[in-house]
Amino acid sequence: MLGLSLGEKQFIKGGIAQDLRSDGRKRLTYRPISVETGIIPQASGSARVRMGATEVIASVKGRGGEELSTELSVALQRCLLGGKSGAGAAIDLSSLVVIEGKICWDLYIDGLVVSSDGNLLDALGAAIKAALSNTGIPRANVASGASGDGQPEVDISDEEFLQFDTSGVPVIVTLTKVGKHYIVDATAEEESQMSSAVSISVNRQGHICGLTKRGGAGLDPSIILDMISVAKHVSEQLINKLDSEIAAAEADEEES
Amino acid sequence: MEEDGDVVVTPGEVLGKSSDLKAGAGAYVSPQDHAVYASLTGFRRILSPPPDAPDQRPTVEVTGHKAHGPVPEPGSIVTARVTRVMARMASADIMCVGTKSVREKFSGIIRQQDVRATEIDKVDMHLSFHAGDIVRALVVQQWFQLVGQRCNAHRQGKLSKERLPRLEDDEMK
Amino acid sequence: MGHSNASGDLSSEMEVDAFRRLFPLRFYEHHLAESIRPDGRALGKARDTTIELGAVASADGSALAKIGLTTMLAAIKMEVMTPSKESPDEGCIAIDFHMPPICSPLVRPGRPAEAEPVVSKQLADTILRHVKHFYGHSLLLDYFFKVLYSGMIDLKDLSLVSGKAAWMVYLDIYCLDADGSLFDAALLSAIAAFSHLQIPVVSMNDDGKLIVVSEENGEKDIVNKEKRKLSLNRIPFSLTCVLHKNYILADPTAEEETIFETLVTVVLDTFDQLVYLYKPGGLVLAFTSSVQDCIALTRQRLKELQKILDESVSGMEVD
Amino acid sequence: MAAKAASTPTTYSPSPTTQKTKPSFFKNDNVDWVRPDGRGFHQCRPAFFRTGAVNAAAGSAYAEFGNTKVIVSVFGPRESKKAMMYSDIGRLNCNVTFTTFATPVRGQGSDDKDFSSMLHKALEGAIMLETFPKTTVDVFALVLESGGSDLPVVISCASVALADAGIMMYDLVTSVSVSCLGKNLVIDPVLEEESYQDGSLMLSCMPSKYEVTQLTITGEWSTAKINEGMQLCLDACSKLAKIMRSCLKEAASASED
Amino acid sequence: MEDSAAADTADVGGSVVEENECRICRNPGEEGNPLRYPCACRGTIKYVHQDCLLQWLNHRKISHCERKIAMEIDRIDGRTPNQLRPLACSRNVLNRAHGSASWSQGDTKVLAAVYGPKAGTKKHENPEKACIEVIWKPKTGQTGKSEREYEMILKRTLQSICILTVNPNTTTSVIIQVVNDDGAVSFKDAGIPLKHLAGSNTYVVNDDGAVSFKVAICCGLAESGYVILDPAKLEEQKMKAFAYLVFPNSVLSALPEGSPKVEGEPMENGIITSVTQGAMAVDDYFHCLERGRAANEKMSAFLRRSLQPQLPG
Repeated sequence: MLGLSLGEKQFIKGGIAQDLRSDGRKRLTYRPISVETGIIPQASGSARVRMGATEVIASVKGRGGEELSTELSVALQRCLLGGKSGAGAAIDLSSLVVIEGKICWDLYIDGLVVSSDGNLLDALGAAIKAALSNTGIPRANVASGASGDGQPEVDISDEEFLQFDTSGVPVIVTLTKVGKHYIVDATAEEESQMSSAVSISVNRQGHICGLTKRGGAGLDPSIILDMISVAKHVSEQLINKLDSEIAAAEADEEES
Repeated sequence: MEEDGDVVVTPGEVLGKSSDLKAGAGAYVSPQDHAVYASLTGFRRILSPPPDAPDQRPTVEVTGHKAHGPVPEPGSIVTARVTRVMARMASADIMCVGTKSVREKFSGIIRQQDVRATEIDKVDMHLSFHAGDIVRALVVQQWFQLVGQRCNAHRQGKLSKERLPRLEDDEMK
Repeated sequence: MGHSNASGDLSSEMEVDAFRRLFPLRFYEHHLAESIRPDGRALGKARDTTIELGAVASADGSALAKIGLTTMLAAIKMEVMTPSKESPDEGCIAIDFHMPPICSPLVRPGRPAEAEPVVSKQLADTILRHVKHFYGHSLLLDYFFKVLYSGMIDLKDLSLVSGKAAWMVYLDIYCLDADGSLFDAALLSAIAAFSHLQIPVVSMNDDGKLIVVSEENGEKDIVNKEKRKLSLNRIPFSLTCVLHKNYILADPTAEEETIFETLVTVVLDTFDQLVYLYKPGGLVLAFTSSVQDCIALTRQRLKELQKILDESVSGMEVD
Repeated sequence: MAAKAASTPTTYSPSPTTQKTKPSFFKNDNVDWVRPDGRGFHQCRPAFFRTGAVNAAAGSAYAEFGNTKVIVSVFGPRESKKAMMYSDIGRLNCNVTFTTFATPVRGQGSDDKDFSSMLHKALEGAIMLETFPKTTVDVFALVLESGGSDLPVVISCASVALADAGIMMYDLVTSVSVSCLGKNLVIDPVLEEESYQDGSLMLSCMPSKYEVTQLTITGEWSTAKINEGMQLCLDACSKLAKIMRSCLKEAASASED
Repeated sequence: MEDSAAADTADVGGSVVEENECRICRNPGEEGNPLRYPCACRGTIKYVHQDCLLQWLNHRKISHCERKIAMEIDRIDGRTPNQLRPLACSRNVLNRAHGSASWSQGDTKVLAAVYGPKAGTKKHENPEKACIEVIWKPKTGQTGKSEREYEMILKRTLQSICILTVNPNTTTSVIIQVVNDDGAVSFKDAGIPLKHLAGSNTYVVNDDGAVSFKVAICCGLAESGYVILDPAKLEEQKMKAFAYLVFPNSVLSALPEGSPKVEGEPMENGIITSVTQGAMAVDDYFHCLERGRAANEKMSAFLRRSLQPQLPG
């Protein structure tokens, strides 16, 4: 918890009401985002995302750890995995199938918070998107004669990798409501003054892939709908920004 | 005093407009739409204001059919059982608030300086209290302490007079 | 005595429930002297008891038992296991007693109640009634053991395919409201759940696994056509009493259990065998006469409970 | 002598496991399929509430929606056991557990931890925490039987239990979920529908203040769908609130007599 | 399990004695159908064929031998049914504990340690009474449900025999370690050294004799309805039921009337703790009680002897 004086609290709230936040941003402006990919050589894919002072790392690999609190993981799952039948999921799960009904890849996505200055969910979402773009899964060739009951033999190639199509991976936009207004990319200070926050994950088509609300205060249904449309608008810019950052990071990685 | 006792309301039900009614116990005014809502389940009662009051709006109250157990707060007279006595304070379990018994015990502390009004630094806690004593006390403060005790009970009046019998007297063989 | 006078004075000025809270023993002794308990019961009388069978639709057998306010929900789920080599014709019964945080202010999430493992063990002892593993003896002794001292349920009834498959019976009992005499209510709900139990009809599929089939479909390979109900012999019923001075209070509430520390639990079965006599310490010594009194009260109670159980079972059959 | 229990062998449930592929009628949007319990798409299961289910608690309620059965107990306001920061407001503590027999296959209750925090989020906005400073109100729920839409039922039931306990609230909290199956939205889904759903939307609201306290969406939704889903939920919530209020009123009048 | 093998041979050896005949069919034992003696009956009606007996039992629809009077029957270790195994007790076996003892009865051995009284922790605090906490460690493996049950029973038992009001707001921990389990471990053996320990721990128990030490007895009820005391493990397996009983130590009173009486029964007849396992007839239980009380005297005497040198004057 941050120890803020009454004056500081007033300052934050007042700034937001006047569309001039304490770090000079407007309500719907993100902090500068930087992306690095391929930072963990052992993982199939990894990325580091910085958003202001918030820094997170995401990695995609075969085994999982438990660095994130359950609540964050659940929120991420909700935003990325889609419905029970798989509709609306971030990645096309059928691309993970090696043999229909028999073998498939299990992807473990780990998120690690390095330093936290608010808006963790958005940063993690971005990091995961970057990490997935960076992920190559080895091509698996099914050895012949694998019919019948026995476990089919699978040959895993060391050289050939399949890249994911990450264009469908949504970004997460969290709108934090402070006073009567809501802001994107809140800092920890601003988050301490929130009455409620809505995290919305939006894909490139502008479809909502998940939504979760934090904070206790009730919201009028019309405000939520309004927030959804704002999130859609903001997400377009964010996706473009992220894509260019990711592309730049990938290029950097290949160069080095 | 006027009563329309038979109307039962539940939390969130609108009782009237804040321009016509004042919110009493079990009711609140919503800042958004200036309506008076009920916050408890119970009977709606409308009390007319005393004739000389400046605010002539009647007060609406919801008297709970089933209130939660009493909670000690500053100003409450409580009956407590002393659990342990230390040099500078004694801890006690609050058993009753006023004449009502609490559902689950609350713990409190009696500080040395609060035992009597005069010569407060000469109070010997061990002479004043024994574990198991039942004392009557006034809650002076609700505050957070490291040990997690949450209110501070103050013993009123003179020690010897107010001292109630130890409970284990009738249990000992 | 000056002291008692002082508290006598105090009692006149405080509300009854405050007095009850501060001087519980004195409060109760006032009542006991007049042979009545604060809830209006006679000393040897148990609280109203009800049984509702089939409370849980997703279970194979279930029952809700209430003794006064103490409420227990028992449900049985049947699963299939491979029997052990030593007893290829026997199934298994696992009994678990749970006190979820909803049942009492004393239970908090993540901190299981002290009584949980103890009552689980007691229930397993009374229901399964196996003393120790029985091996290295002649068939004759086995026979004796079976006729006389076997538990309420013959584990052999749980066999499906000898050496291959048998029923694993999971009996879970949840305390929904704790107000004393937990063991009595838990045992009653367990017994009632067993009398409600309908064993599902199973047949062997191609993988050698047993799956539930519906009887009407006329499937040919039904493994357990006959064994749809467990035969319950020697049903145990219990009564807990509290001893205080010369008083015996049957079926104590939670308040009574905390005030009087001496508890005696007696379990008798329908053949008047003593299945369990449990007196864990306490201030009062139990002499032969009081033990006999407790057993006599339990005999009476057994008749009551048996009637309640029979009524609820026949009520089910009418439906 | 505990050998039997200790060496519990591995067991399996003989009940047929739910098929992985969903029945075709769910997928086919043109066919008029019928819901497993014969309800209309926008029709809720009959709801039943009863207060005072657990006497040991300060307040409690039992709710039954079809096969979904839950009990919620409320304790307190009572002393906070946890050392906490200086604060003028009370603490709300929620916990949801499942019985081992709640689900068709034993011991497969959903993630309790997630449910507990979701219940907390849904309720905290409705409770006047400032009315019981420095104390804790515990809301404990036990899902006796899981028959679909468990969390919404737990949330609604919890708010009835809170009202029964006399905890001050701005409004009751009612909660309803819809499942997206193909093109259709079905309200108050049962377990079977939940297992085939393409997306779900759960909304908790304070019906008479018309404020949303909690909203979660999974799966892919267009804005229009979200609009439709939220409206369905809000309408159902206000109907549900009527049932909850009448239950509370009945109990209050009965206690007066 | 060498013992079990030995027992089996003894059993078989007994059943092929010459010239014996089945008391039902009057035929001698033969290969594959030997004579057995399942109950305590002796003499010419001692032996019976298994098949005959089963038939007879089925016919009569009863399960007892009609002469169920327990006649003297030798136990595996040669004891009479009423005989306890040799007792041994030593005190202060552990240096760091405030009181400790080991107690053995035959091959069953337990070690007990007492720590405290120490300032009560928040959880176990009672303003008026001392708290007792019991930790039961099985010989091997982890603490399970049975151990939890033993802990609870032992705790309650100890609470009833220690003077708790002497040291309010304190906790005394008792740790029991089972060293070797040869039957009747539960409470019986653990209980005695404990009480005994409590005796050596002058904080907990006053020396003035106001506290009577308790004596714990285990009775096994064999399948044919006779009672044996203090069963060893091998015997435990054959028992249909057990009763674990705890009595107050018999009081040596200076008063001429002898020990104080309560409800016409001497004090030491009162049960402090009773736990049973397995089914038995109600009469059998009272039978156990009698035997237990008889054994109580012996145990009390032993305890007193072993405590005497420690208690000053």
